Amino acid sequence: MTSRNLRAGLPALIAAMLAAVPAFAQDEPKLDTGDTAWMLTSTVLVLAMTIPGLALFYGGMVRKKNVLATVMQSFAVTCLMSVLWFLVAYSIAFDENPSEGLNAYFGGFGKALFGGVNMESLTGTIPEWVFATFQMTFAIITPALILGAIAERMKFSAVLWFTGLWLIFVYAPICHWVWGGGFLGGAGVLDFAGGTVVHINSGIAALVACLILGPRKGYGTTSMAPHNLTFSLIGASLLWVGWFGFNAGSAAAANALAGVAMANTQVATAAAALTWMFAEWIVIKKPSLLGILSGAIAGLVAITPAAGFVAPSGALVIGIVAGVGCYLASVHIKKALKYDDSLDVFGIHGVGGIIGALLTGAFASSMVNAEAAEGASVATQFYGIIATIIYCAIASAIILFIIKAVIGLRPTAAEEEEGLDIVLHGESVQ
Amino acid sequence: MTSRNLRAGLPALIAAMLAAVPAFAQDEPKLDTGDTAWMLTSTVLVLAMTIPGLALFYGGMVRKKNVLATVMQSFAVTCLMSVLWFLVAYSIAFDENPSEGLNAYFGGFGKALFGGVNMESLTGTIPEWVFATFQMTFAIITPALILGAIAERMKFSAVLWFTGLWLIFVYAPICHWVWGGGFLGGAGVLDFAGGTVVHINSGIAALVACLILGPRKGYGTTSMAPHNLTFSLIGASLLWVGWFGFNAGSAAAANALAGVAMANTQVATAAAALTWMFAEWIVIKKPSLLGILSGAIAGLVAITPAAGFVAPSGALVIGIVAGVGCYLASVHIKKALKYDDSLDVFGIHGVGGIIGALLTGAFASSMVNAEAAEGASVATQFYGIIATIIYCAIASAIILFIIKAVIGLRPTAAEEEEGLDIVLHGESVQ
Amino acid sequence: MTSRNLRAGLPALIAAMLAAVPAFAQDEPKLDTGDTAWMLTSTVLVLAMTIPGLALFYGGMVRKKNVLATVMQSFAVTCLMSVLWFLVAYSIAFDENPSEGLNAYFGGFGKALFGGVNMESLTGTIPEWVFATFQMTFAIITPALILGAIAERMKFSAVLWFTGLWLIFVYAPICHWVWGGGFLGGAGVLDFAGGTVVHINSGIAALVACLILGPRKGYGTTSMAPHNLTFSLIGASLLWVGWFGFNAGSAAAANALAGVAMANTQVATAAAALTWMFAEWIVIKKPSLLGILSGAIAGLVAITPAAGFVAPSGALVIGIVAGVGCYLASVHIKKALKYDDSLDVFGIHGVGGIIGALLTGAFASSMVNAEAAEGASVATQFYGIIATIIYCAIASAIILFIIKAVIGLRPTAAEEEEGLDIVLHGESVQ
Amino acid sequence: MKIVMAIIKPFKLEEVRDALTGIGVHGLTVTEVKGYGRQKGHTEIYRGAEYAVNFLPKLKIEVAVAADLVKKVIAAISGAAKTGQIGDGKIFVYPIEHAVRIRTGETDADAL
Amino acid sequence: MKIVMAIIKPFKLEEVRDALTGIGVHGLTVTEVKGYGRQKGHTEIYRGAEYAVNFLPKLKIEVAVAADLVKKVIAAISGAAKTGQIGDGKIFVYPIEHAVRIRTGETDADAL
Amino acid sequence: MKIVMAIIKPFKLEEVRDALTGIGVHGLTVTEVKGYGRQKGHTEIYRGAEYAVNFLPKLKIEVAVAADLVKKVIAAISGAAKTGQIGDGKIFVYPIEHAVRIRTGETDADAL
Ligand SMILES: Nc1ncnc2c1ncn2[C@@H]1O[C@H](COP(=O)(O)OP(=O)(O)O)[C@@H](O)[C@H]1O
Ligand SMILES: Nc1ncnc2c1ncn2[C@@H]1O[C@H](COP(=O)(O)OP(=O)(O)O)[C@@H](O)[C@H]1O
Ligand SMILES: Nc1ncnc2c1ncn2[C@@H]1O[C@H](COP(=O)(O)OP(=O)(O)O)[C@@H](O)[C@H]1O
Repeated sequence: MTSRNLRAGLPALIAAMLAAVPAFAQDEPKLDTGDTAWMLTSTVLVLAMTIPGLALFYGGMVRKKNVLATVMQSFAVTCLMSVLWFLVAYSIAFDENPSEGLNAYFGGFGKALFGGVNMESLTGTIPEWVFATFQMTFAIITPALILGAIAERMKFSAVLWFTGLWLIFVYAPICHWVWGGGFLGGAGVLDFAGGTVVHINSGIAALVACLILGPRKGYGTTSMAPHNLTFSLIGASLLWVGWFGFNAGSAAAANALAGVAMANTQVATAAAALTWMFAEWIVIKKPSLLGILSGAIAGLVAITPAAGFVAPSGALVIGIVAGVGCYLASVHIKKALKYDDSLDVFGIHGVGGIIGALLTGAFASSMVNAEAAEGASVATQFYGIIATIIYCAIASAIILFIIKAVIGLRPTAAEEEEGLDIVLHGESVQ
Repeated sequence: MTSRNLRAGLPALIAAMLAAVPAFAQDEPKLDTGDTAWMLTSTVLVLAMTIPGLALFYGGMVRKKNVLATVMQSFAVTCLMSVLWFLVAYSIAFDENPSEGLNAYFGGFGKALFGGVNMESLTGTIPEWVFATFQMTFAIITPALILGAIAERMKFSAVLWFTGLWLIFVYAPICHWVWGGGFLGGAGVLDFAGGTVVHINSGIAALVACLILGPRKGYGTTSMAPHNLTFSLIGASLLWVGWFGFNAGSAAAANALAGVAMANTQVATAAAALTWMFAEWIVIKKPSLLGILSGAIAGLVAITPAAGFVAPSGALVIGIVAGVGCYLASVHIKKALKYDDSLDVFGIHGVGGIIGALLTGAFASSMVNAEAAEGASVATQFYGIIATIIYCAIASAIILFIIKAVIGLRPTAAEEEEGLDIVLHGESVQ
Repeated sequence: MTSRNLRAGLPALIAAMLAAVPAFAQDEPKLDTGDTAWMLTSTVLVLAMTIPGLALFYGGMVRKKNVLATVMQSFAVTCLMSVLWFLVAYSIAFDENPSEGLNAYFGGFGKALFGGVNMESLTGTIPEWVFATFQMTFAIITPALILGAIAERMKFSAVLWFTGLWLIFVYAPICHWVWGGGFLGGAGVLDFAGGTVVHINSGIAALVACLILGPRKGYGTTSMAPHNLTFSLIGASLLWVGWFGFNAGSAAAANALAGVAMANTQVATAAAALTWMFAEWIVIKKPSLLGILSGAIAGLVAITPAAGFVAPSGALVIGIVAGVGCYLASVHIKKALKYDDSLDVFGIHGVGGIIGALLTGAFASSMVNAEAAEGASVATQFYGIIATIIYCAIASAIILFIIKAVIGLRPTAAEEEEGLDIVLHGESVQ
Repeated sequence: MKIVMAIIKPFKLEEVRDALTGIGVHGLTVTEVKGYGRQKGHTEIYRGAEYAVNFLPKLKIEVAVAADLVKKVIAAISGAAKTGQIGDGKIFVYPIEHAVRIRTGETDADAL
Repeated sequence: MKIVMAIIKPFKLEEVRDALTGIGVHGLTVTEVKGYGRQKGHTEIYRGAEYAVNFLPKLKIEVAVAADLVKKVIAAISGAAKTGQIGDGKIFVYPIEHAVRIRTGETDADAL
Repeated sequence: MKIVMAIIKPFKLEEVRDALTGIGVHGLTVTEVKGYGRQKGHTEIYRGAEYAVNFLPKLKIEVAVAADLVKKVIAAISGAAKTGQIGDGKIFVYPIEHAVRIRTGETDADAL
């Protein structure tokens, strides 16, 4: 159970650790090879979600002239976040801030450059090396997700500045709030695998970003049909497959909690995918591949905060609600409001994350997870959502406006017309 | 060893469990984190076999106008089977039927909606959550495999009805017969990882389906050359890679049995791939990519029932025989008999499955697996094959004829001409 | 720690085993399910590096008329090496030669056909079946890597003969030298996961091969631009993801050593990718997708020998140096020297491997790995590099000249012009 | 000499080529084109964004022949390419002044 | 009858089609082509190997019309395809001697 | 004014373009086409199903030039595209009546 504390964001991590001391008094924490094996594997799986998973999911949906630029964003963000996480962001997220007051909001710098991590460091029953790298993969995918909203129209240099600053000033702090000993975890907000930290966070930043950048040139008049959904199929499938590292890996152990998280993930995802497909089948008379893929991602997002708290029948309901909700948000509401969230990051990750966070409050069961009993309440969940939305929206906007002022966010209209592959990277697909 | 009972289809599962009680008398069944880690991983691997593995293997082989429809079938079947397995099929396959007489053929309904599965339930040394989800991935790929036979010419609605009904009325019962306590397992039929349950079953259903649907419009006169074998290469590779979850995962533990299953899988697959390639090189003077990929799948299929029963030299022979046998069936016999099994599901899974099941009887070694000694006989294997073929063929045909009568199986000839991507899903690849 | 001896190439494996006896006197070696779970997973990951990883990385970089031939090389080599490893090469690499003198250079034949491996055999804490299959995946990727240098211009029959003979006469012996009890391991050469055995070895063979074959027809005058870097993105990503099996798997256990190897791999790779990208951005004013992908592979290569010996800050430096070094070698030096290493195997694997091997000597830390203290020295590393280069270059050249004399290495100029897909395999991409 | 240029439905190519070789015409050049005309296209919808696809895949066939063969060529193409459904396509004929076979330098009728 | 053949920038297709339907021309055939002219291309560099891409993507439009419509067609295409930037393309007109609608066998003006 | 249209082997494009710029022709349009003629294709076999690929990849080049340049253009293309092997292709010449440069509205010779 201890391992779950690490991620379930119950009291603060620190509190959990202190609390754990008596329990371990006679029984020193020990590395478990089975848990470690699963967490090594989970780390690999979550990395595969971004490269090649997300890269392809997004790459298939853009126009052919932008496919290389799009996949390169995922790849470059993977590299940049890895280095920044090592240098400083891991510390901000998971180190205890020496100032107790500040610790509610921001971690310390003691773990910068993985300081203090050595061959004996354990986090629960796994080496801290593994924990830090596992968490790194979450810090990679979250900023990468945002970029779907601004696909086909952001300068590559701006992408790097934006995601780098966002990791440090938005992701790492919010991660600290929920999982690292900060105030949201302390308030009892439940977030098993990142509904708030990853999905609401990236969804809101995405909405802010696409509003600040403005729509793609020709949006609404010229065809922006996905150039090759076969790539999106590969991407969505790898996201699904890798998500088991995300959700079942968030048990931080190879146990029944990981098992139920896996079962829940499968049931919710399948249900959401079918729901979106049937909704579309009813409305536009044809079930589309893009629709079923989108529904699957919506289900994966929504089950994320709940995976280790609910039973599979709860997961089924979460999946169905997420399927309908994200369908409406991505297709009908976006159309009505006319903003250009190119690949529907807000509609899927933002809305799906909010649905999942709220329903976690509703369906969390102490039969599945003892800590659900104490923490589960829709109101507490709502508090976590609001805090995240407000901070993320403001901070993301500030970062974007600064970049806009200093180096600019978009290529010229002619460059956008010609396509980012050639213009920004000097390459093209034949 | 206990864990193997679960899948090796020796006596009934129930028998195995009863039998196990004394052994565990002093030694209560306990979760093993290493075994659990491997089974979580195996579940992920088998899911990846279908999406994106099988989706791409099939998608690359069809014409460009049908690629999205083809990959969507794999994806939608994954979703539908997941939900149905949770709702009812797991129970039919693995619950003990309260009526002892019926239990030989059909499980009970006690595990519907994963009823009775809780945080303490174990199957062997792993949480039942993991076992149920691992088995779910087998229930996903089996109906998905069938669809290669009717590629490029079946209505999407008919695909959903067919695979859904087939799961409940064909797959789940046959799974129960062999692994769930039914009469074939009781008779000593050896099926380590699904040669009978998965491959013969899907291969026969595929043959029945393609005969009932009839050939594609233009079959034999217009070019139906694969549009992009690069996708098939990705798909076949992921099938191979994921198959370690299938075969070594069927040890239900991280032990030497999993190890030998992995070694056998590698040797048989490589041997079959080379055999098909050289056969083709001799006959048509050129070794083709599609040939070597097909041979690899043939080897994977044939080693499936044998993986945990034979030694690697046996695996080598099984691979070679499967390579020749499936090559002849898919290329020469099909040509002679003129049926249109679009992507050779019968020639590879049906024929490969039968070869593997028979040779398991011939090569099973008690040095590898104690239970092989008691059970191994070509005659018993033959009995299992025949029972499966007869039931599967009849039940599959009935399901298809009902669907044909009620909603029809095929789009119009003009729609087939235009391509299923546009017609059924309103999408296209650029 | 024992498990590391298997791969860390400290004294001879044999020595290690003898040394280990006392340690195990009271404490018989025992299978650990967690370690086994991770090694089963690692085996799967390393296989995925070659198919589909390497196949796609290379396939995307060639011209469209050669893509199927290119991916087929990876696939066929996978099959052929698997069978040869089982038949004889595993034994040459890892069996103790009965002649003590010969054992420094070449293993015995006692493990041919996996002789002597049974259900009780352990290597460290994992079944020998798993160890043998894990090592098989290294024996697969090494010859497959070489083929990037001769892409688009080698006969398929010559590819099979070359890689088959090379496995037996070059790879297996050098593997024995370093990891199997031979003279390089005995001399204290550090090679955690294959910097020397895999990367320097394949890089040198690649250089020799491309010099002997000569440049592609039209090299330097006609466009040989990569036909679809989206495939290369998938390939490079899967190489990265799978490389965790390679590097963290080389701990042969699920422990802190695997954890630090994983963290190092991530940091070095990300640093090298960014370094190459920024170098290119400075020089040619555009950061390219091919550049960042190439940098990532360079980082993966360079950290390979060091992964379990250095701390992450060492990994960061290794990554940066590899990024610059391989960039210069692949882009500027190759251009100056005018040889046609089609996909820069020497520039990345050869040069990256040498950088990594040398810097392992410089950065190895006894805080990370006790054995580093004894063994770490740039001079010893240099000795290992030189021995490998000399033997590999000579033996590879001899093999190639024999094949050239007997069956020829290249298709005719007209065939090369038409494209290998059609000419050699009778297939094409639409 | 004339060039007979025809726009046809893609799946009719083999039949048209057979018809042409049937009347002794052994050379032609084919281009993938998109056609717009009476035959209507379809709509693709991606997450609510509708794109009307008005241009349909067609093949353009160009056959250079001696003037006296034009009638037969038109008849052959028409016969083979006709389905009777809207969108079967058109045939256009225009004159050419020279023809050269690059390999040999032969000109005009000899070049075909 | 004439064929008006125009080389235009790809993103101008919809506007050109609208302009043509605006003057009552409801049929045309489009081909993806690459153009070489005053407009210069770009350079792609892959690991140091530079490839000049001199041929730029363009669309070729072919419209068969009665001779008296040619002026209007030229005006419509010119108007819609013009950006004023280099590379806007060309219009060429050449005569055709026959036209046939394959579906019906109608000829000449009736075939369009 | 004429259009010189040539069908050539794909790998000859750069040489042909160089030859044309050598004689002062700086504009042309290229289309990927498939050709059928004396040069025979190949057979692809997928799991026993044989598909004869009779249409070979070629490039079509269209160059609009003043009438007096036609001879030189033909010579340039012939020279550059010739390998002497079967399948080198053809050159056809046909008249055009008008030419317009869309960007400027210039016509005829000025438009080229
Ligand atoms: N005026 C035209 N000029 C050039 N091509 C045309 C013209 N009209 C039709 N086409 C071509 O002929 C094809 C078929 O024409 P359409 O009007 O759809 O059917 P039909 O010829 O049977 O009446 C179109 O898709 C287009 O490629
Ligand atoms: N002489 C020519 N013959 C055929 N096509 C031409 C010729 N000159 C130009 N083109 C086509 O017209 C396109 C635009 O020409 P270009 O010279 O770049 O710009 P502009 O027409 O604005 O002066 C070219 O890309 C090419 O496709
Ligand atoms: N009558 C024709 N009309 C149009 N194109 C032709 C004709 N004959 C040949 N071609 C084109 O010329 C190409 C070369 O012709 P082919 O007969 O193979 O070789 P060669 O020109 O050397 O005799 C063909 O692939 C085809 O594209």
